[in-house]
Amino acid sequence: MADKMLPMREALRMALREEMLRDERVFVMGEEVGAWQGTHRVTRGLMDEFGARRVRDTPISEMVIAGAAVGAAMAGLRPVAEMMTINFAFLAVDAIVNHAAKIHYMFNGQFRVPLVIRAASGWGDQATATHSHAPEPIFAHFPGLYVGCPATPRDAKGMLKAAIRDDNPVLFTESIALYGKPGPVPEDEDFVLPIGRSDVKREGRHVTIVTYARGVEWSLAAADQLAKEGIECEVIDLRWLRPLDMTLVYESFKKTNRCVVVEESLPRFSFGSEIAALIQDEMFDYMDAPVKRVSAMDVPLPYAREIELMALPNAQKVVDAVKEVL
Amino acid sequence: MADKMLPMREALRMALREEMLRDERVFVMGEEVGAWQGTHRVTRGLMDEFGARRVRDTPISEMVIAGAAVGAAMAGLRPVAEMMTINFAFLAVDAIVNHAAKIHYMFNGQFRVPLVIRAASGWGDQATATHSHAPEPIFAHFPGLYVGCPATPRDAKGMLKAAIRDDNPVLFTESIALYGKPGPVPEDEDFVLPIGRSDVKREGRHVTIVTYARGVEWSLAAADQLAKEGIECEVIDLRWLRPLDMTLVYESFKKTNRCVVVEESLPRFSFGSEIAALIQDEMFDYMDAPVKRVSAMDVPLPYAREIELMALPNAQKVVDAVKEVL
Amino acid sequence: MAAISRETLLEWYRQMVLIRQFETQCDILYKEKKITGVYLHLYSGHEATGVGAVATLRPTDHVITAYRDHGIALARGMHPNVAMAEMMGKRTGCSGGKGGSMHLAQRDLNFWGGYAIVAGHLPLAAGIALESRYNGKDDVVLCFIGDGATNNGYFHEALNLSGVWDLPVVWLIENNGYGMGTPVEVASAQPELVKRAIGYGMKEGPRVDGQDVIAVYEAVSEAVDYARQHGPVLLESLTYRYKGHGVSDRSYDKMAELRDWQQRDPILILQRKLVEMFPDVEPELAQIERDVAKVVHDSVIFAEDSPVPTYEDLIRHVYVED
Amino acid sequence: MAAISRETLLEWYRQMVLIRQFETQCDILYKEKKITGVYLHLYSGHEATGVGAVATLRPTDHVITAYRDHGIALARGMHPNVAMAEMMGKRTGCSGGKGGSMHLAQRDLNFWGGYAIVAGHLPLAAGIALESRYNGKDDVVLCFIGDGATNNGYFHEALNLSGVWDLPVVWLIENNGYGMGTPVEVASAQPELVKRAIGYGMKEGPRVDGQDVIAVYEAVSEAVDYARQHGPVLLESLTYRYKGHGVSDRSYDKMAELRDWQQRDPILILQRKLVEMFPDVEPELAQIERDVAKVVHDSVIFAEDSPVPTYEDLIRHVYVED
Ligand SMILES: Cc1ncc(C[n+]2csc(CCOP(=O)(O)OP(=O)(O)O)c2C)c(N)n1
Ligand SMILES: Cc1ncc(C[n+]2csc(CCOP(=O)(O)OP(=O)(O)O)c2C)c(N)n1
Ligand SMILES: [Mg+2]
Ligand SMILES: [Mg+2]
Repeated sequence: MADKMLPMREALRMALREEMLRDERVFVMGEEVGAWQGTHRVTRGLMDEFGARRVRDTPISEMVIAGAAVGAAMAGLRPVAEMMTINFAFLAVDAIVNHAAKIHYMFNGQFRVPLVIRAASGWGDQATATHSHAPEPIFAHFPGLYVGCPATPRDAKGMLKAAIRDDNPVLFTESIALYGKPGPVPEDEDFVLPIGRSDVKREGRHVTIVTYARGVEWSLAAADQLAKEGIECEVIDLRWLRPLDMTLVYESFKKTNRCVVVEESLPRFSFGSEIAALIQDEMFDYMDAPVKRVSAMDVPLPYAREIELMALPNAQKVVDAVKEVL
Repeated sequence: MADKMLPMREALRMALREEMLRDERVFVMGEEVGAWQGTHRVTRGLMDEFGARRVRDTPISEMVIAGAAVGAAMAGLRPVAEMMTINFAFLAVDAIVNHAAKIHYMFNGQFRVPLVIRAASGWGDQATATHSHAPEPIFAHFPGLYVGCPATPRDAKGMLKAAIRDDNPVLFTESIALYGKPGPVPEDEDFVLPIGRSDVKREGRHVTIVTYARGVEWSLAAADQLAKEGIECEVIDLRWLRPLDMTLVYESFKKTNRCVVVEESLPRFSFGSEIAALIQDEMFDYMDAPVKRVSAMDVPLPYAREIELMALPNAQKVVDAVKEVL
Repeated sequence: MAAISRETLLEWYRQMVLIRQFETQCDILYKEKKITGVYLHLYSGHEATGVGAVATLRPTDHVITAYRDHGIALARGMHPNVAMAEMMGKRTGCSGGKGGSMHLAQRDLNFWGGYAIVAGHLPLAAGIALESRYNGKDDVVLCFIGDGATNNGYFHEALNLSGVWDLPVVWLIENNGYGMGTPVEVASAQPELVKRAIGYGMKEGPRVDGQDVIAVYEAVSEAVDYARQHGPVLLESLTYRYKGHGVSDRSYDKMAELRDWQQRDPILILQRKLVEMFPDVEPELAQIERDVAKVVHDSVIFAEDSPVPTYEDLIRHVYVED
Repeated sequence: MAAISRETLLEWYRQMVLIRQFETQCDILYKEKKITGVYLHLYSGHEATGVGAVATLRPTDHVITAYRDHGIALARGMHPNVAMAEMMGKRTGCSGGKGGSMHLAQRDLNFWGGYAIVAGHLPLAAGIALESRYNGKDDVVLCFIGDGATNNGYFHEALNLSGVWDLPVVWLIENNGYGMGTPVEVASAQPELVKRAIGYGMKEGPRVDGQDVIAVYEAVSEAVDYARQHGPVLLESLTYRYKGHGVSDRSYDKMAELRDWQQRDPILILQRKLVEMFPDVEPELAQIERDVAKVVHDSVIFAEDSPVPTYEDLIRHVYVED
């Protein structure tokens, strides 16, 4: 089957729709997913097609959206619960990290929690401090959960389908800034990208850039720019923060001996921290320079566009970091 | 004034009591802090002494315990809100990271949030999966918050007093395992240990051990053991995860060129990650070996004592890690 | 209830017209991309609730609300210049351009701000009220709540705490029929929201006609008096958002419903009442409208002429600096 | 309500005696340090509530509760051996020794477990009930709730959702007067907890005498029937915890109160009723007690003789492995 050019939101919608057609146990729930057609339009049309039984609008009750989805999953359904934005998942942390992530273990495997929690993530567009987080690493701290974060429409489809078909709870975040960006998407209904598989998004031999989600965009733009100066970056998209697949990173690092980590999130106790820590441990003998990190600035995000942009990572900051490690 | 030998819980109680005597705006609130005398007895006797106005028992409502404390702090009081255990703070994440931490910034300094949220932290004693976390790094991810974690009764007193006197919101965690451990505590009512100051808990020249809270105990025990073999460890207690004061660590590392990070928390996207990432970046030219991390195992914590102990860090694991970097 | 003076009614009229014109102006500025970002929630339609409720307060009382906050800020006395400058993310804005439309606040008016996390400000209201009780003051907190927000855990915990601690809070639900696209009946198992007071052993205020500023004023006055002396009250104002949820609103296709509500426009209702009570008032009303137009126009000029925040602003106020 | 047979009543008697003896044994084992850890919350005093409520269910119905779960597990039919083994953290325990006292569960009994986060299981109950509705079944979820848990945001959100979605849940508050050391009146602004049903437009069940297993059975039966056909019900059982909150309990100095409640001991009440109804029943009751003693004794032997979990167990089940 051919590929189709689609923005990421449509790739996600395709995945949801295909999985709902394929498996009657799959259903969607969350704030504004139905009649309103989804805050980010990912669930557009699904209520018309599948009805109110399988596309369920909820009250503004994040604790019970996550918690009821856990219960439904334990009982044999396969909920895809939407958090609207990941910021509101801060109200559901207990349900996610203490219930979704632990029930399989705590009861010695008696229950399974085949649950996907989808949430729009990231910042930009002046959403301001409380509405501007990319806290995937925070959730990925907790064993028992998978955390997936696609960077392209193709990955979005394949990864979301894998998440829905998997028997473990998955937190699946979608970069708001990427929803509208188009890319080729396989129409194949069995196009599934296995959980925990990272991906080389660009080959290169001078520096390894490790990133995920929106960071891939900045990294590729930086790599393009650097290529003009003869610097070839290898861009590795981890795709999943849990399970964390470092194989491609290590392979790449053995050849480049240099690494920059790019993330949309805050810098401390974060994604870049873990990647840098792993590399210095596993790749010590290959290191020609310290691993550099490009993150958002360590501030709550302000409203005014001019200063918001200063706080955010971008391609230029990646370029600068690459030059630092060369 | 002389020091007094006191367990950490008494040192904390002394700090609370002194600050309540000193400043009428300081009050205590939380589950079981009053009539029940505090789940961990830190607030024992305070209700008798200060009455129900200043020692306030709350319902089991973590969201509003944290949130109402934020409001009271904005209005000029100085609440010390207890979370009983940090696990229940997972229900208050939004109030802590989106309100306590951001209000000063978001409104451009119009409001201050002189708030302390105290919580017992850590695992052991078969508290099981949902009740066994040391997630300080998760909270320290967020700018706007201070995060303090004392390792000794003396530090506990001085740090808690600093937290109460400070005009910023502080998450203050107390290792459950340390509550009963005695140590010298200054009786001086103005004994205050400034926020964000780390401390050398033992001097040494072969390896730098970076840790905080309960990790100090394991690290010192390991250092004792290693000293017998002629290996001298420098143990640095960071005390605060925010602000993070790495000065002493870097000084030490320049002399030892080797580092082990010890934490009670889970290993991924955690404390050790950030410390290792910083060291490899700032101290690259001084590194003789990769930074090694000693953490809890990457599993939810089980009930049965035998396997729970396997999952936890301990002095022996620190010893082993030190030997790896030598 | 004592009769409300002509002067007072005209002041309310002024405030309501100010809010309406301010919001209309914001809508235009957003289309012109002078106000930017993804969020802008207009108060048009709600004017009688904000103005009538805030009018019951003393300056020492407190006001707090959610992100639909412009109207309440103005009713509490915020100067339109600093409100508009905040809308445009300017340094002269009430929150220095760092808060934006959802985070207007002014400390010296005891206006504690708008908050973007649904129901996240309710515990804050309880805490502010606690300070009043703690220090033996009789100040009251007026806390605005969206209908959608009443289904959040924060609502439950905050109202219950205010009940057990007898906190002086007037919990005022602005029931505009929807939380984003979700009708009240779809979101709330008890659609008569004020009935939830029973679950907190709390005084249940009326469901007041939120289009009638006098009715709102009277109901909230009673609630404020009660809160000042005793403890919390829950009441509900029935109103409607003319401009849908926010600028991102897409599915707002309830034109018939909107027309029905506009028949009962709060400004129109007060205007009719004023003309009825004071047959000579019309020129004054016209003058108010002109004055307000000028004020709003000036606020745009002020905001446009104001500087944007700098890198220094970006890194300031993460922590208190003294 | 049809008369309850002698056989049924004796079975309830057996269950209640089993729970009491099991808990008493746990208390002893804790003192002997054979059960370890920081948490052990005994069900003694609550027997009539657990047994009477669970007795109303079909095997296909569902049960879920908080950490005070031993009695409910046994009432649902868990074998005392696997319950006791779990208490001791043994591999043969119902949760493989990984859950402990607060996390008993048995999938094949539709006993969905005990949960240690106060009120954290309420959304799970809603979700399990959703599966029943979703698949057109008529299975009901019986969800036990502590009085203290009713003040948590989870309670509000879960009950409201069950209301808007008509989920077949019987929300049963076990009101034992306290959450740890805090009396209901201190924690709940509405101390008549069942009144909170109004806030969710929900059927309000009675406040039933939780010491009387028959009264509990009848009230819960009615609620279960209603839930099966229509939707959620909230009801309340008034009872008492003989052993205080848990083993960490320190301030349990309410001896007079305890004695009062023990006058109305649930086992005693049923015993009296049985003797009244069936004058020849006493030898049978004595036999039950002896049988139960043996069962409990055997469970201790079983648990003691069982192996502890291994490193393999420690690392298994973090994720599903097929
Ligand atoms: C905790 C949380 N969940 C979801 C949202 C997204 N959201 C913003 S406004 C809104 C609707 C709120 O409706 P209501 O309380 O009735 O207020 P109204 O907009 O009608 O004034 C939602 C769901 C949010 N901001 N915070
Ligand atoms: C969210 C949360 N907060 C606090 C606690 C600590 N805690 C454990 S049990 C308990 C009291 C619960 O009381 P209640 O719901 O009445 O149940 P009971 O113990 O009386 O059966 C508390 C506060 C917890 N486990 N979870
Ligand atoms: Mg609304
Ligand atoms: Mg209780």
